Amino acid sequence: MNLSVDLAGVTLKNPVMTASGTFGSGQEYSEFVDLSRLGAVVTKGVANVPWPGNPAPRIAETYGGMINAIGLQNPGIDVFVKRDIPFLRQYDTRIIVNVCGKTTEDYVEVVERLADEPVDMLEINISCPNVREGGIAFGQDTKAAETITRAVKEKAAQPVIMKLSPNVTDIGEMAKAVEAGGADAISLINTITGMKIDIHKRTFAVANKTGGLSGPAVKPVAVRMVYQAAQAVKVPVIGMGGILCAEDALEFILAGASAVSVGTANFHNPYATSEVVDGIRAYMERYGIEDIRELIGAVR
Amino acid sequence: MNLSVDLAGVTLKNPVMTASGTFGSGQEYSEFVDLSRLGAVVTKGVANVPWPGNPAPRIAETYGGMINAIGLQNPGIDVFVKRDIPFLRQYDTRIIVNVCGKTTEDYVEVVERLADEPVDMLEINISCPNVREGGIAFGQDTKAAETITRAVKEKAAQPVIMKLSPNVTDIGEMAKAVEAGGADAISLINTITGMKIDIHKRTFAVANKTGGLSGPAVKPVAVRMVYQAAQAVKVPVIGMGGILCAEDALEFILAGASAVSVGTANFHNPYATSEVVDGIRAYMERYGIEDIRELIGAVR
Amino acid sequence: MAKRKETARILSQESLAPGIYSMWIETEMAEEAGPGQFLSLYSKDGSRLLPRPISICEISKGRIRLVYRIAGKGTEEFAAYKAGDSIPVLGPLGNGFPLEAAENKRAFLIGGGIGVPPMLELAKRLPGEKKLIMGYRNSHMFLKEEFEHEGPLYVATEDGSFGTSGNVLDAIREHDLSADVLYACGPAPMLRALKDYASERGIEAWISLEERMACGVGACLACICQSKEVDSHSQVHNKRICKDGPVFRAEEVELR
Amino acid sequence: MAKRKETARILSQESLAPGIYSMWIETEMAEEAGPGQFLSLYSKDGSRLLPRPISICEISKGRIRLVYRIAGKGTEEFAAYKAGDSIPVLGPLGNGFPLEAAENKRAFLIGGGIGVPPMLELAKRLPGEKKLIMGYRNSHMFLKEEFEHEGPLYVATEDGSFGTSGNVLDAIREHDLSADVLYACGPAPMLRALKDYASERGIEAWISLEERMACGVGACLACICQSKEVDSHSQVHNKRICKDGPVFRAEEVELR
Ligand SMILES: Cc1cc2nc3c(=O)[nH]c(=O)nc-3n(C[C@H](O)[C@H](O)[C@H](O)COP(=O)(O)OP(=O)(O)OC[C@H]3O[C@@H](n4cnc5c(N)ncnc54)[C@H](O)[C@@H]3O)c2cc1C
Ligand SMILES: Cc1cc2nc3c(=O)[nH]c(=O)nc-3n(C[C@H](O)[C@H](O)[C@H](O)COP(=O)(O)OP(=O)(O)OC[C@H]3O[C@@H](n4cnc5c(N)ncnc54)[C@H](O)[C@@H]3O)c2cc1C
Ligand SMILES: Cc1cc2nc3c(=O)[nH]c(=O)nc-3n(C[C@H](O)[C@H](O)[C@H](O)COP(=O)(O)O)c2cc1C
Ligand SMILES: Cc1cc2nc3c(=O)[nH]c(=O)nc-3n(C[C@H](O)[C@H](O)[C@H](O)COP(=O)(O)O)c2cc1C
Ligand code: FES
Ligand code: FES
Repeated sequence: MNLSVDLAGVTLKNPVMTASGTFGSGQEYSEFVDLSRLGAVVTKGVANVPWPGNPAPRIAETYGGMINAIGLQNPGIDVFVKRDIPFLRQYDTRIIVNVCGKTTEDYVEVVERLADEPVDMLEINISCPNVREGGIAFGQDTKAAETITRAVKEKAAQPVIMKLSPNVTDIGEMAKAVEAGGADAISLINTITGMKIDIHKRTFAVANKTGGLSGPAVKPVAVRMVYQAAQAVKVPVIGMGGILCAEDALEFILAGASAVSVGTANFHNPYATSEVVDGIRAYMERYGIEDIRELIGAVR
Repeated sequence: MNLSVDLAGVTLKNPVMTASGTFGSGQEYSEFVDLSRLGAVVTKGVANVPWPGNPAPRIAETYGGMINAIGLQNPGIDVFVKRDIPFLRQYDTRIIVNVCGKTTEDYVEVVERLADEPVDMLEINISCPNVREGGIAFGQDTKAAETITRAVKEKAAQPVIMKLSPNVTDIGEMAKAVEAGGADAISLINTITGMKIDIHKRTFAVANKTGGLSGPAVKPVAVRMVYQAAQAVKVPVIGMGGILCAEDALEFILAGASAVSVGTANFHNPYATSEVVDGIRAYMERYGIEDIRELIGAVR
Repeated sequence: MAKRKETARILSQESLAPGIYSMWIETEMAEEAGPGQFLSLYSKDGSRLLPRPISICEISKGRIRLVYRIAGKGTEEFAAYKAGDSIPVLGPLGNGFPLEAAENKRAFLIGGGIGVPPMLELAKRLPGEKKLIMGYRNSHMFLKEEFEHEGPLYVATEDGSFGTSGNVLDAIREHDLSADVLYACGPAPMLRALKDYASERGIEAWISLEERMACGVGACLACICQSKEVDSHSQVHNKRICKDGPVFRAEEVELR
Repeated sequence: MAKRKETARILSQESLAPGIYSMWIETEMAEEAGPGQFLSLYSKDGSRLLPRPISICEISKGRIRLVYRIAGKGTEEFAAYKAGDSIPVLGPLGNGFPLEAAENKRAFLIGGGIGVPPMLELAKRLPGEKKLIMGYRNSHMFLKEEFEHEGPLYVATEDGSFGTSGNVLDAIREHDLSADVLYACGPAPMLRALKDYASERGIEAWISLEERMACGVGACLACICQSKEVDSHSQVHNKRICKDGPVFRAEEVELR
């Protein structure tokens, strides 16, 4: 039985990855899951310099999900390269570095810095709803998205995944724009901008007022967008948004995702990533599917 | 203690209304709830002629919500005027008629037909994701939204509520557009386009492939959009999306909604609308709030 | 027949066959409900908001029996409940089987698979001559003994392990049975076949349909089936299974 | 100290005061856990996905005691569980109170409100001279008897119904108490006041902080507090309460 998938020339042993920002650089969850079981570890977003992120409270639980406004706290590329890449190299898994920035130059600086590092792919986050400058501004405008994709691709030594925002009218157009800019793959969805109000304190539940909604609550929106993106472009699509279990992951794969990321589910169940791998295998056995690639985009 | 609110000159005894399409024309739920307890009944969308709607299955349950693709089945304005308005006139509540159409002319025809009828307000649905023509096309483009608002306003005898789609990049711009077109009020959110896949049958869970996501899962998105719309315009905003209980309704009110609609919750609890009224009153008592208007938009 | 939502007490819960459960609940709806009507059961897990429609299998004073198959997470949750637990229910819903249609007539009561249970209360209430024809997948013939008390029972099993090998129509043919009116509940292919059978023979046929439901009371227009005539509610060709049905005259509806 | 998620059995559940509950659970985590660490409890209702962090109140062979206040829907669900029920828990989490800091020193153990419980296991484990100072809102002084066994206990109540009228610092002043090191858990204003008190007197202070958590293991960066020094994880001034804490040297952190 074959579970391996190909993402822009990079082979993953299975289609299950971690969603950026929910899994650190793997260290914390390595106490629960053997990282070598995963198709890839996608790291927390890293910028050219350390970012402090937003004030607390940074998260709030919502019905079937959560909102977060972490604000991309990260140690900067120098510490990341020295500490996190060597840690991940201990495992037999693919390393995908999620990159964030405020300006095109910020992104490019990180990408250049990673050119000689043993990382397999880059995921460019142009869709974080929680930082004022940069991020989502690139992800809500087709021209800006295409331009930054091109700028990153020019300097990137590894295949580039562009991570799209669901906070747009037409996801197909956004997918086409980054494909036109040269993206090797597309991942979606990042979080949906949301808000929670504490009716007793009469204030916003997270200090940043708005935050990004994630978790199973958003899954139908994510599956729809993955389907639309997969219909719109030829490059592989990585699906995420609310995957709790293998059944959820299979919805994305059937809708057209070549791989999936597990995010918020880790907080609910630290074994989630590994259980999704097992569950996909069990499903394939049950239905006599020899190759996972038979399932990718099988529902049209 | 005052619970009454003013919507474009129409006084509602309390801010609790029903969400279009979830409550029929009130008849079915009148077995559970005294309609005279509600601020208003908003009817299922009605068009100039009967619409058959979409094939079944039309709905699917999702985590903390549901998707629907009813496709605006309705008996057409003639039967509606003869049967549903007289039924609702038996109760001491406001009547808000939700209007749908495929072309501007369709909408205008219904609006004109209602000019002499005893209805209090019109809610114009330019945001249904489940019909191919019309509907959402108006709701995803600022110019089209402004134009249809103007066309409807020209013929409308009653105050006009424009119902917006959440499937847009910038809800504030959409709100401004319909305000510029003359809208007397704005309501949001309609459903978010979503998809569910049946992994065992390997097919779409609803026949229409996509459907509209509603229920508590979407509440954080809805509260955020209501907040943004209320910040963007001066006309009153009616909030909805995932309200199960009074606490949920109060989130919308604190975010800037002058009234709220209860939709999917009716399916979970047929007494929901009435319980929301009671719960708002209990909250006001607990915190010594004399007038509900003190709460509208109190969190900024 | 006022509908209501209430929290009912579970009086008993037992497994009748692999994946098939029988639950008696205590509810005043028993006084008003009839065969062919259904109740909608709510999950207590907030991730599942919509109620699950389950047909009434049996009614006795102040109690209703529901027999159901584990089909997914909701029914799995119900099956884990024990006597003494509570369960939120909405009902009584739908129209039910018309008893008067069988007056002075010979009736077939036909159930297939998880369509077997609603036939039990119907069998108990229907006076006159009736033949009970039940189709099962295999030898797990749940409710068989109960049916034997109510009239002559003909069983078909798909795997041929008991009675007629095949489906309910095979049993009718094998035993050369005939009737003037038939009542049926079961999978769509069975209902389609019975509709044809009845129309060929000019038999009046009443069938109980299924569709996914949200409100269960006729408000949301989720649960439609296509009807031959323009329907009174929406003036199109869609009947609401929850409110206009679930029981329809077979000629009234188009079966997909 | 391997962290894990497991389904623990509830051994007992009782109410100690209005809205305050005590639950003993059976878990092997008891072998590894120490005072000041916490467990994260999961709701069984799928609408609530994030775990609820609850400090360890007491540890005995194979069992851990959790004392918690009903603060919302999650803790309300926990309070409804009975002995014999199961509950999913993640742990042991966080760093805990450093016992060695009190070696040959006189220690204050200070708890305020729902910050009282974690002081119990600390009191049991800390050798040497210690004074226990607990602040309650009113005469519902949960765990008071347990503390009396562990050392001299000084109580303050906000409503003056018992002991010192006021807060824990009022009790310290009233009894003219002194110490070389203090451990504290309680509401932010209390911790702020204790930080000032300790720094004025040059006392070493260890305080346990709270923030909303998602992962509980240091991966998501939700639960930060501002630290004086650049932190080693993110090279900014944010420590992760779940992983670098919840117990910090008071000077290390900025209290809002
Ligand atoms: C009028 C009527 C009477 C019924 N009577 C019985 C009965 O007596 N015994 C019995 O075992 N089953 C009966 N069913 C089918 C039963 O409702 C479904 O098996 C049940 O809803 C499945 O829920 P689940 O959570 O286990 O499955 P899931 O697949 O997890 O359910 C997901 C959603 O789909 C809906 N759904 C799934 N299958 C069906 C179905 N076949 N029909 C309608 N909705 C469905 C559920 O209600 C829920 O909203 C009846 C259905 C209808 C419409
Ligand atoms: C390290 C630590 C130890 C704690 N120890 C205890 C204890 O021993 N006893 C006790 O009663 N309480 C303790 N708390 C507080 C406890 O976690 C909250 O009261 C609880 O999470 C509330 O959950 P809820 O569902 O009832 O409330 P809700 O308000 O419905 O919870 C909604 C969300 O907010 C979070 N949340 C709400 N209040 C707090 C809070 N004060 N701190 C962190 N997250 C919160 C919840 O975890 C949940 O994700 C501790 C908190 C932390 C961080
Ligand atoms: C706490 C948290 C932090 C996140 N941080 C990042 C990030 O740094 N970069 C990024 O591209 N996405 C980030 N995301 C988005 C996730 O990677 C993912 O796209 C989203 O949460 C949807 O998946 P899920 O529902 O499985 O969590 C974050 C999400 C959460 C919940
Ligand atoms: C079954 C169903 C039918 C709906 N039909 C309509 C409709 O006819 N016109 C309309 O404007 N909105 C319609 N809506 C959208 C609701 O009015 C509401 O905007 C949305 O469901 C969000 O609210 P909720 O989460 O409380 O349901 C429908 C929603 C549902 C679930
Ligand atoms: S389920 Fe709503 S109309 Fe039948
Ligand atoms: S809760 Fe995730 S880092 Fe602390």
